[in-house]
Amino acid sequence: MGDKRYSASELMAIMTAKEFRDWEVAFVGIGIPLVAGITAKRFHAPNLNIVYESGCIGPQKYRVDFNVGDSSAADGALCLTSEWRVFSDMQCGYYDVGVLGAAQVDKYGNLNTTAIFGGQDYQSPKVRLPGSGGGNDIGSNIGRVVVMLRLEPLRFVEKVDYLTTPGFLDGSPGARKKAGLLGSGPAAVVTDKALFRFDRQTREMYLDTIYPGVNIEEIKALVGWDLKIAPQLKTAPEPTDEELEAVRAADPANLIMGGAAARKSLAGLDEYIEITVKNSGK
Amino acid sequence: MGDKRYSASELMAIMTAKEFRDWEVAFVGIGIPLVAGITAKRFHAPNLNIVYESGCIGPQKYRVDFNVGDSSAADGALCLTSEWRVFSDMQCGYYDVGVLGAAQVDKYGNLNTTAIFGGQDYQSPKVRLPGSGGGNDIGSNIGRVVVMLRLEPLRFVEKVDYLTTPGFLDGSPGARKKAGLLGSGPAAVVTDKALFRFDRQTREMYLDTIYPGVNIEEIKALVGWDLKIAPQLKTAPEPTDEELEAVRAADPANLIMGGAAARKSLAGLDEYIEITVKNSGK
Amino acid sequence: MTDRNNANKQMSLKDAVRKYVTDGCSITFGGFIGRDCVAAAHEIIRQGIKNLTVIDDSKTDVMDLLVGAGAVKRWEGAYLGYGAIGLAPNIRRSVEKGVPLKIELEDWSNAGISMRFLAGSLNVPFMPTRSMLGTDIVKYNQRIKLIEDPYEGATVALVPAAHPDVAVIHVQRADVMGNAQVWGFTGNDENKARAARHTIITCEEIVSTEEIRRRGNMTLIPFYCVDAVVQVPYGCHPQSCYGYYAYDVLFCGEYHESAKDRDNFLRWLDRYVLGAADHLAYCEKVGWDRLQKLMGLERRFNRIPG
Amino acid sequence: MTDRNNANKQMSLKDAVRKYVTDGCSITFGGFIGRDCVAAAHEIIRQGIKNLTVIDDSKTDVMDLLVGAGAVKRWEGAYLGYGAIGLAPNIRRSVEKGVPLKIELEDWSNAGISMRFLAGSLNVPFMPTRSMLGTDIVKYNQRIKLIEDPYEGATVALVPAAHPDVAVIHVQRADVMGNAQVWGFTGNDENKARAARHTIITCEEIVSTEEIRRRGNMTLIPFYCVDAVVQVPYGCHPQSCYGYYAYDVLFCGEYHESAKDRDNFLRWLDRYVLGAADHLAYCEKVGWDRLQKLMGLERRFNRIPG
Repeated sequence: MGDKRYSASELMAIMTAKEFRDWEVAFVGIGIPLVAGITAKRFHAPNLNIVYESGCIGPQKYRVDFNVGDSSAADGALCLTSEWRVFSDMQCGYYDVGVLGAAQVDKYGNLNTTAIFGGQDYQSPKVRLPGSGGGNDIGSNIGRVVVMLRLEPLRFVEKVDYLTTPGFLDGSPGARKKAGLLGSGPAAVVTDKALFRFDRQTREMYLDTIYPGVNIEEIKALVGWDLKIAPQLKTAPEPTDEELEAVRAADPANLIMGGAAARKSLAGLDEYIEITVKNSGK
Repeated sequence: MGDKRYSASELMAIMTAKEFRDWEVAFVGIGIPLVAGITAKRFHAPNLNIVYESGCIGPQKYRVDFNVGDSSAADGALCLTSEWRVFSDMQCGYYDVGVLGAAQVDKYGNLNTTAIFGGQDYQSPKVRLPGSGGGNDIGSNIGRVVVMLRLEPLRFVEKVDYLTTPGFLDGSPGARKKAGLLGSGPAAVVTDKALFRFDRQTREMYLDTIYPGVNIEEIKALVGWDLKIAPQLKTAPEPTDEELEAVRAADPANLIMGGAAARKSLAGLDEYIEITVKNSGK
Repeated sequence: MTDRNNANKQMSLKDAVRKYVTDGCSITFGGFIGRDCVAAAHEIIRQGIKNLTVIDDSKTDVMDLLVGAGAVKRWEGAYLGYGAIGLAPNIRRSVEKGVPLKIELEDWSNAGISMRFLAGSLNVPFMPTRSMLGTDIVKYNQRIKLIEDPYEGATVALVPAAHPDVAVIHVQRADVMGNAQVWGFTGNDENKARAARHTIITCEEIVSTEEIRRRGNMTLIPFYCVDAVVQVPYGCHPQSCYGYYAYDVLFCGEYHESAKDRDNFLRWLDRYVLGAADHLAYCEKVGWDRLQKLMGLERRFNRIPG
Repeated sequence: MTDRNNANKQMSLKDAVRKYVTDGCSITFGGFIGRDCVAAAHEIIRQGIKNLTVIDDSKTDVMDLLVGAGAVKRWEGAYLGYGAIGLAPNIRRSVEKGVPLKIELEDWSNAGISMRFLAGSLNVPFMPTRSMLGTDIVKYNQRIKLIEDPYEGATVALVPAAHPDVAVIHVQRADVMGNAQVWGFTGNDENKARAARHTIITCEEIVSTEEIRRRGNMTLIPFYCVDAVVQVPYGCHPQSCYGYYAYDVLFCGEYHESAKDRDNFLRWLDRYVLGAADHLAYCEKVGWDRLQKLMGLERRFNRIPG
């Protein structure tokens, strides 16, 4: 990862892009998941349709979205409708794949996006996070869920402080079904160092694919339980120039990948508009 | 009623029109109730807005509707939406007044539009009627309900064969509330011979207004219970020429009021189109 | 659940009906007396499909035809009347006399059955409603359950989700991918398309996907709810189609007169349905000039942009 | 319930907020991060209204401002984050440190709270949902009830209807009668307008009722759900308004940077809200040229017809 050809965020976007299939309908949050979706459309999934929780179905991606309700999320959409309708369509099983971020994940793929207690409690936590948003709903109802988060200390934990979004719950056989959940649970956890999947029997997360230049011990040290390794551990290929180009084209002002630093490096609104219009082809 | 100045249907439409107030929202079925609504708009309720169960709110009435889903029901509407939404808006209490037809009514204003058993039963009745349609919902949820039907033998009965639409149920105190119903029940029953209302205490239907040229005995003979008479029985005024003109303008080809006979008297589609266009001012 | 999404779901009416409407299946139709799926009902009759369970709100015209043709076993619905025209002759004959065969009835109110489609479209097992309480609808229909609201204690009714095997919905415009746009009232169509296991869209016009994207707010039913797209111009006649053609009250009146007598009805059916190879032949029999006049009438009042 | 319908519900933002948004009331806002009611939130802060209960889905920008200004007592909602920008600084300060005061939290998922608005709009006491099962959302939120579906036996969650005292909803176009038309996504707005006891519509443009009638299908909220109509151009800035102006990501980023520090936030609030007499003064401070540029950007992508 010391390689300066690409950033951690870019690598995560590229690895996530590979989880989409052509003609799928994807429920994708804002930020890197969206960049992954746009990247997939450039390669193996040109007919991927993206749905936003604000009520936008199948937009044309001329510009980047900064939030799910950005008017850009509606650009040239096939259908513009309501939030409650797209969540209900999710509950009907119309969406094939969902992508989710999280602050914490546990070994059964349960996610926390609500609060880091830090010895305190729900009403007064150490860190208040955004809450479920649509995350719980995606984890509850979508067939296949891809989780994206950085592999950093205290993020991969034995038990999440607050279980916002269901993975395989306590990992017991049929736990999701018993709880009344419809989706089949998390399919992959994409990080900046490796990709994890879940054992079909034990429902435990294991190391499936390691990224170039990363070693297993480095990963194990960051995971809060005794991590199992796939019998045939895969190594991810280096991102190609074409992939990196596609990821960067999907975020031309670097405001998604680059964050506050990128915002500050822009000369101002005029430059932002110029970049946006130029890249959109409009 | 032997007076040839107006028909029974015309008189019913004019009497019903008086039940609407300006700026009310009225949930009105097709046929004579609609003619009544249009007539009211010409006089004391110019800002009456009509809602159809197909999902049309506040149309401009250029042409007559033959059913609730006739595209004419949508002409220049303020809002075009769904059936389930307008029924839900009804359940919210947004509609002030509803107008209903029926085959049978009982002394507590309960209506039957489902079946005349005639000694037989629900699955094999003597006469199968249309069923509830939106009638039950209007009777359940709208603040003020006006019922329209002809005062004919076997229509005003002690107990309806099948209770499709709730009036005051068994007439006991708070019967509607106990059942879970929201609306306040029927306010008037408009017929071709008289207008009936309901006692606030006993919830029993009584004779409120008699039409010109009709006598009480004639009415009592057609009602299947011992009908009470208002202490101050009113007599309806004769319809004015203006009222009759308005009613007829609302049904220019006479296809609502005149039925099959009027259809047959038309030369054909061309004449119907000509009358419709001419009357619409379009 | 719909079949896998793909670039082109267009097929002929014959093929769509053959593929999705099978003997003994349950079915619902879009529209609300206006925008009815008349052409699809004719094709179902032509293919001799039987034992249908029709789950619907107010769909008299289509139902009277299907019942008269002996295609229906059971009805779950709210209304079977002809508005200003009268009662439904074939339905009366079936229920009162068992001719040509007796249909089972399950009565709901329009709001009640609407909530069944809403529940189906949300994939929840039931919906609460304040309709039908205190009446014989509840007495004769055991699937309406009265419960005490666990939050505030009043009585409410529960109605179960409807999940018909197939929904047929006629719209003004659709693309071959399956995005369906509707102008005018929308009935329960958005919910029926989602509640059903398979959805056939019939439409006046096929438009490009680019055209769909110009007015995304008009897409009532997105592609992923749709299995088949069929172009059937004048597919609602004699009913109206908002922005396309007006209600043919005289044709409808003539049908109603014919249908009062069983033999006359069968003659009507022979002439317009069984004796017409397809919807094009039906239009021919109705008369293209007549259809054009109905279009001219409608467009004086309602025009769809673009 | 809305006030009595009449021909003209137009009023100033000041009057509408004064009349319907009172100390201690519960409130919800339309939009979904885009089409947010920013101008109305500013006016609520200017009028010094306190102890609000905000019932909402994902309304970070408005919430972070209101919480930072000390206007909120309690939140029932789903999401309080800044999308790609980060966490919500004022909300974190309130929840973690009680600055300026501690808000009570009740967490829901977006689908869960959406169903609360749907139930409210239908005037039914609850809605079933398959979200939130098996999680700590249910553990900490006692108002979610798990029941066994009486039809098929699986576990489902019930959520109670939301009935906020007031809903404020920003739309593109409305007439003075109260018919509100929305382009782009619609969030939960149609349901919020109905679930609330009173509804204030703010809009970019007032149009004639004739103009409304030309596109009845675009009327998301009919007049009878509406108490007040207020024209507030650029009322969503720095959020986007589909067809009118794009998201001002840089302005929003600057707010976010300021809000990380309490004193800087208070200076921001003084400059843009308390130091601005009304929304016109806010626009002046933001700069009309900036707003025009955002409009120019949006209209390259989305144009509303007519």
